[in-house]
Amino acid sequence: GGASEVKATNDSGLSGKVMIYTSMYDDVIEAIDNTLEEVFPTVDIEFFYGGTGTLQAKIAAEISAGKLGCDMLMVADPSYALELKGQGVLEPIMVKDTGKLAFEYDKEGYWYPVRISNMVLAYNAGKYNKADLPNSFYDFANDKSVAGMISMSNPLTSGTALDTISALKDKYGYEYYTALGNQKVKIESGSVALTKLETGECKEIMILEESVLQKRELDNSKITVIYPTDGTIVVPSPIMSINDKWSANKNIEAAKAITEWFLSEEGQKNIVKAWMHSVRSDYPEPPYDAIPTAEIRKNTIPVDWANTVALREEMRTKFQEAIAAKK
Amino acid sequence: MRSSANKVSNLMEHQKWFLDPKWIIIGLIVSFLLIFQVFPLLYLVFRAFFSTGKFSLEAFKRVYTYPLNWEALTNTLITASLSMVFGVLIAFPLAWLVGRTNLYGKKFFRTLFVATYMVPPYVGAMAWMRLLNPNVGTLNVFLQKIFNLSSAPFDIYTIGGLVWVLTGFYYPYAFITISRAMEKMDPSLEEASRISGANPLTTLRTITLPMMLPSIVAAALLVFVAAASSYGIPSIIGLPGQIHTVTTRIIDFVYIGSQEGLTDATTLAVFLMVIANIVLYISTFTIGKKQYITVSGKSTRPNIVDLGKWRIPITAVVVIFALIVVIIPFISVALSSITVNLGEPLSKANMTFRYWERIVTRKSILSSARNSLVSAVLAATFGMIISGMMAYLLVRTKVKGRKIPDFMITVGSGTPSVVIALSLIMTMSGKFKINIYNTLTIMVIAYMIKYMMMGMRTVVSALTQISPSLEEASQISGASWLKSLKNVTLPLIAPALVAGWFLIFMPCFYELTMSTLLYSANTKTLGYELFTYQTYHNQQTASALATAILVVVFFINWLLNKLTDGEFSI
Amino acid sequence: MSRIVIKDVKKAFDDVVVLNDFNAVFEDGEFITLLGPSGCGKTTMLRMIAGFEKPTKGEIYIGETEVSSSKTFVPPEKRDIGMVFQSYAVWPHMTVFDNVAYPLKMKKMDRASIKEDVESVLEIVHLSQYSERVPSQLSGGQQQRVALARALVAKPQLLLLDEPLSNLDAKLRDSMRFEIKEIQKKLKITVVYVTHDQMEAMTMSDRVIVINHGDIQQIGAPPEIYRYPANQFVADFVGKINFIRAKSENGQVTFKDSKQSLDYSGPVTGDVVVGIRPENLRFISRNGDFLGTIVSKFYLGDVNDCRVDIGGEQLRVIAEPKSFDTYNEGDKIQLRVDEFSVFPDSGDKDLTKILT
Amino acid sequence: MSRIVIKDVKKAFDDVVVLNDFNAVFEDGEFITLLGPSGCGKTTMLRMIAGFEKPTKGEIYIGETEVSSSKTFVPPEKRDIGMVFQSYAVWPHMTVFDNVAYPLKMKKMDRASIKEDVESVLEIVHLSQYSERVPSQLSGGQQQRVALARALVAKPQLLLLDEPLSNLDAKLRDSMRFEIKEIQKKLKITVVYVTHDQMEAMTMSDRVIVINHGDIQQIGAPPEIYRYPANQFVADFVGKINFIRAKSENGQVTFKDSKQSLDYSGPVTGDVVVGIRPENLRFISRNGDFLGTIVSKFYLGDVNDCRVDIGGEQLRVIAEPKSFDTYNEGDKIQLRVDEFSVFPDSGDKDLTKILT
Ligand SMILES: Nc1ncnc2c1ncn2[C@@H]1O[C@H](COP(=O)(O)OP(=O)(O)OP(=O)(O)O)[C@@H](O)[C@H]1O
Ligand SMILES: Nc1ncnc2c1ncn2[C@@H]1O[C@H](COP(=O)(O)OP(=O)(O)OP(=O)(O)O)[C@@H](O)[C@H]1O
Ligand SMILES: [Mg+2]
Ligand SMILES: [Mg+2]
Repeated sequence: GGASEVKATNDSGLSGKVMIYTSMYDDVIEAIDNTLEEVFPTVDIEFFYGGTGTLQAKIAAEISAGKLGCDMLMVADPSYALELKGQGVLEPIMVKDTGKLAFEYDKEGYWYPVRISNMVLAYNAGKYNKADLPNSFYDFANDKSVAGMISMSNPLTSGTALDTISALKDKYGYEYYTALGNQKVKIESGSVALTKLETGECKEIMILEESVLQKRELDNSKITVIYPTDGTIVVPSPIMSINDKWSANKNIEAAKAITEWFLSEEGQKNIVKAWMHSVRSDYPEPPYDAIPTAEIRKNTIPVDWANTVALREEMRTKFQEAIAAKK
Repeated sequence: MRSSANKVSNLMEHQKWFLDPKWIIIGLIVSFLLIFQVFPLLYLVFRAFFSTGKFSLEAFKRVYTYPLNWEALTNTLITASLSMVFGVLIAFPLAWLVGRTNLYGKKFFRTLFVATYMVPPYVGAMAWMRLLNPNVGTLNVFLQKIFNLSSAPFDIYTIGGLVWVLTGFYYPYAFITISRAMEKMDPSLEEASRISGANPLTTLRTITLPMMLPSIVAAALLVFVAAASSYGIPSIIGLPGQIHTVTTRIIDFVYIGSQEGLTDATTLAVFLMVIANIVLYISTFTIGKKQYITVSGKSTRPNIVDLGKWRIPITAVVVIFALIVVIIPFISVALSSITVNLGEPLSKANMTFRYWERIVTRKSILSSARNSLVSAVLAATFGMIISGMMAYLLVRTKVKGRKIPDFMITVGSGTPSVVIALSLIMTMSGKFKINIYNTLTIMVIAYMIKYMMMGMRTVVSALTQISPSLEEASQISGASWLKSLKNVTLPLIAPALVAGWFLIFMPCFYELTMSTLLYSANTKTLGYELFTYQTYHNQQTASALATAILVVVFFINWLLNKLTDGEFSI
Repeated sequence: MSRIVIKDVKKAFDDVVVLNDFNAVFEDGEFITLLGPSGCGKTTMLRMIAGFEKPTKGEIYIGETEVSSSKTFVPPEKRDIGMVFQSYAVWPHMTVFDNVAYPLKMKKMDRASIKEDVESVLEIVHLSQYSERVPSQLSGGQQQRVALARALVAKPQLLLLDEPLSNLDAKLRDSMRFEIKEIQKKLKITVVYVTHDQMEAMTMSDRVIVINHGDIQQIGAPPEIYRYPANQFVADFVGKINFIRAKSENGQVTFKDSKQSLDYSGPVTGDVVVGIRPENLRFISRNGDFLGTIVSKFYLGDVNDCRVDIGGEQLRVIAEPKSFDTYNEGDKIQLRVDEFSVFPDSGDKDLTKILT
Repeated sequence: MSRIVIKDVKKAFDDVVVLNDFNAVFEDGEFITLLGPSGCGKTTMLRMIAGFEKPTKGEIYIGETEVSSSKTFVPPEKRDIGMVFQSYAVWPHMTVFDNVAYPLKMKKMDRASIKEDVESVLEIVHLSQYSERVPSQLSGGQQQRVALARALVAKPQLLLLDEPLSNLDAKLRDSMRFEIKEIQKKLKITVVYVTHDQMEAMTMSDRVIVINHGDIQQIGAPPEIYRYPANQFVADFVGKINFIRAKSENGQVTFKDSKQSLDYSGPVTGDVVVGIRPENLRFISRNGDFLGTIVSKFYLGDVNDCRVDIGGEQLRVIAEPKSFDTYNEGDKIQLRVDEFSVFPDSGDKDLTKILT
């Protein structure tokens, strides 16, 4: 399979350093890093972990300084990839079996999806009944019984949250923001929201599936995912390589090999271990406690990536005003 | 005293014609500040004005006409001012009780009252959130039960709640600064008041308080700037209730991750810098000529105020205060570090030490701790050296432009961490011949820029208390300026130096925002670890780490206290 | 009422005993001076009366009230005392006016009377023109006068003055002494005064308490102390004196070295020390008590000071300039002794050793 | 070399002029005393010599070096000066020993010699047993002696002493004076001394500079200043004096009120003030210059002080006790004047007014 192919590439004399900025959890990276060391013993691969916002800020600052500190990126969503592509910092890489990719990718090779995050709803099964709670994004914003006790991430700082409000706007219009505002939704980071769910301060939250899954597996948490009846919002996260003009180590060969590896079955196995879904159609295994990827894909709310970039400011502003107005 | 300071300074002016080590050192320090602080920040501000390539106020217009930003500005001013007022109102009497009276358990309280300073604010904020949220806050529920209330008595997600938490976390700045000054005061000045018929309280109000004014103003400044530029607390306490502050808005802009976002963030950050300096200006203006010498050339006997029959009641009040502000949130943090499910009460089944296990088994934690220790120690030490020199320049000389370093240092503190980090990335990664990106150096510098003011202000207020005649006596004994500084001035302000060092060290030790932007594979810090746990959707591990830090710092402090007889501890 | 009773008071700092078995009664309206070498415990005593220091043992009464004892303690502000601190303790953050006005403000007097009183006391200490200055703009003596004015202004029942005039010139000191005495007499207040200046102690006090090493040596009116010192220390400390070792027997004291002798029929016999004040020695043309040679002559302004060798012992003689204008160093002269004291010889080697 | 030249020095704080046109030369090895009322500018002068204060105008030279002027400035630590500050400036964080050892440490002396020197100077100031104490455990006078010891220990070329003995008792003061003089003579150093004590000024100084209101009034050796004061201020300030308004004409001065007169052939004529020191008045049995009545008699320890009315004017007479043991208040007596000075009458109402 793919793994042996990669090994072959490796034997063809890769070397040097590769620095990868990623928003994947440190623990996950540690595992992946160990595997990579075996796969590419001659390449010195380093990860820099940061939240999406932190990384984007760091990258922006580095671009303004004239040089990036990395060679590859595994962060944010396709809209961010589109943006970077536009700024001319990415290197096109043609990978071999793109046919196996179940998700959209850049045909010129500037970015490929490498992991799938799903925006879902979650509640505390130890405290509430699923039946008593909203089961759709729509109800989440309109069911008064949870008013004041719901929470979501900040679209200003989180890429996936922005994608979510973009998708929901396309589906329900800007009224959806007003509805959220009326519900007195709390805007906070995922970790805080999860804690609130545990303590019962919140009844239901809008959150990435992987956060819940991880908590369930590691902490035996009773927090449970609700796949919204009006569709899950699926956010593929891209893998990108930086071109020689901007990259830290000018190691395109290695970057290419690493990209191949991540997209391979072997690489995807590691992604799934990190509670995210695989991008390959031939690797259907879902993460711990999740429903199969295909199941999810049956009912999704699509995100228009180009539009998300284009209307970013407008959506953020509208969202903020809607939320702030109903303090 | 002003006049004496002038006296000294007059001659300083003329000494500069000699190749005096003083001017070399001061020159070095000023150039350091210019290169590593002024230039990056200026560059950032410059970018804000030239966002489109040529000079424009476009960004300013955009940022400052947006109503939400205005709301954030007012919120910041309100919360920072209130925290400042309450912080000083709490810190002053506590400092007095601990420093000048026979309160029971003084030494213990002295350490306890700075404890909140030893945990990262965001961890503490989480604790308060769990205690006082209007839905299921533990304390709220408890009070509801006891007093049979129909609804929760407190809502933490309000301006009031924000001020409460900010005050709880930043009053130690004031406490440390004021208590250090208080302990040095000549007691005969208070005795003169007692004998004039003033009771201890009146004496406190009319003599001690005004004489402590430089320290109080310094303390207020620290609390204000710290509260106004803090991010952790407003983001956790303020945002859920839609209370935006300038810092949360700046972070919003920054994390947009675009060039425009950066510009907007800087543009907004300019406000904080300006505000910090207005406060500095007002404070130096109000105390102006009032620099009171309370350590004179004649030594008087140290004396403490006997609280008499009030001793027990006052101790009781202090205990209650400590319980509410320090103990309860700490216990809450400590307990959550061993709770599996934070939604359930702590029971045997719901208890675990695996979060502790995680922090002690995790590979990188030791090296991160070492990195944090090294960078915090370096930042605190260099920070104090610079603060000390600059404070001397400010208080004891009349050199033209001596206020500029003070101004620069204040700008640094008033700037949100994230902006400092970004400005350093932009300017210190080779574009301008200096490349210290991805080194520990850049972290140390970032920490210094952000926290140096804590040291500077503490030293300035301490220095104004020392009679210049003590330094003159050293000079006339044949000691050069540097030696006088080392042998006389520094030992006399040693408590303030220690306090200042600690005030810089502690926040650097668990610094989060800048660290997460500036760390590299080899320079991970504790702040980075905390950040990971925080976003790792696991408050418990963060709590465990915070508790561990607290315990270690407490232990070291206790040890130093024992070893140095209280000279080198907080 | 400000009769002060000090009963069995002892004061120790840790294990350093500073005052020992202090017993004294200061009568109402009395002017008491504490006199003693530097470090003997004067300031400590004042501070105990004021209530800044608690006695390690013993009791202090002011009027009928027990103010300090193991059981009770009245805080300083309730004792109605005015005090000048040895270190002045003027408040650096207040103008001269405000410093002086402070005790009156504490009494809640109205502004107009405060102004009036402060101005009049500033007049007394010659600081009127400095009332708006802050202490850092004043000279040492000016600061001391601020401290004095502050102690006087509230007309307290009891005044404690710790070397209040040490930094003033003779003229001012004269004038301040006069004012303090005036105030004391007019208000009939009790004053406890610490000074190193014997002239001050002698002219101002009703009674002087001589202290050494924390022990009371003698309590008495000034002439009593000067003329009839209780022991050698007092004799030495209060004014100048010549000590000569002698033997007292058969109604005579005979000097050990010079063998010259004086008639003496007092009670002290055996090995003694004879004390003669320099001004009780006179040059006389004939029938002198001793014969001697002038060793040195020293001009002191209003008096002359000279040393005379009487054959082994040197004596200091102070006299008005005229009386020995005619004599020169080396001249033989006769001396007449007007008054002398006899003390048992304690065996101390150096009879004029300074004790601190 | 420590000849000090002060040339046209003026000092003002903002617009308060404190010293004016100060011109003086202190010769090498000379003992100079600055004498003047509180606030006249003595401390300011010392601070300028030390280099803590810059003259507003004028130059100061130490030896051949111009140390302070508009062009050059030598910092204090390079001037080789020992100084006692009026406020002591002892370092609260150092023991007595360390305080005193400090100047020696700055000279990089070896430990053993430092110990030796410090111990010997502590012996001199009688503080040996306190060497391990910190200043807050010392009495005021003890702290002052620490300051003195610190100034003396390094044997500087120039000593500036600002009331170094003000808080010491008479015995100690005597002994300290003696030691300072000894050191000065032995090392031939220049000493500039500030004191309020005229006795001190008179006995110790080679020359005295009398200052008032920032202006030099007179420079001269002590007897010169005492006996031939340059003006009424000096006469008044240095020692006690009786001033009597008189008319000077025809070889006589005639007192305005009592009409008694003295022979005078000096240069001052017209309205004058006659100054007579109390000790220049003597009781005499006959052929006195004046007739008078004893108004009061005052016991001062070693002398008596009494006031005599000569028919309009009151004169103060100081004499050894014996000389008027026989006279009582109210007695008529005759007075002889031994010496007097005559000054032009400046028209001041109160002739003994205190200037500050
Ligand atoms: N900063 C200042 N501003 C204005 N006037 C000042 C200042 N410092 C001192 N003075 C004044 O200068 C004068 C001289 O002060 P200085 O200390 O030299 O006096 P002094 O002769 O030493 O007096 P004393 O004997 O009382 O110590 C005083 O009248 C004082 O009030
Ligand atoms: N905290 C202390 N510990 C030990 N000894 C002390 C302490 N404070 C004062 N003393 C000693 O107590 C003695 C008395 O001090 P006090 O100040 O009463 O002396 P004083 O008579 O006022 O002397 P002076 O005339 O020099 O002011 C001194 O010998 C001093 O060294
Ligand atoms: Mg004393
Ligand atoms: Mg002076």
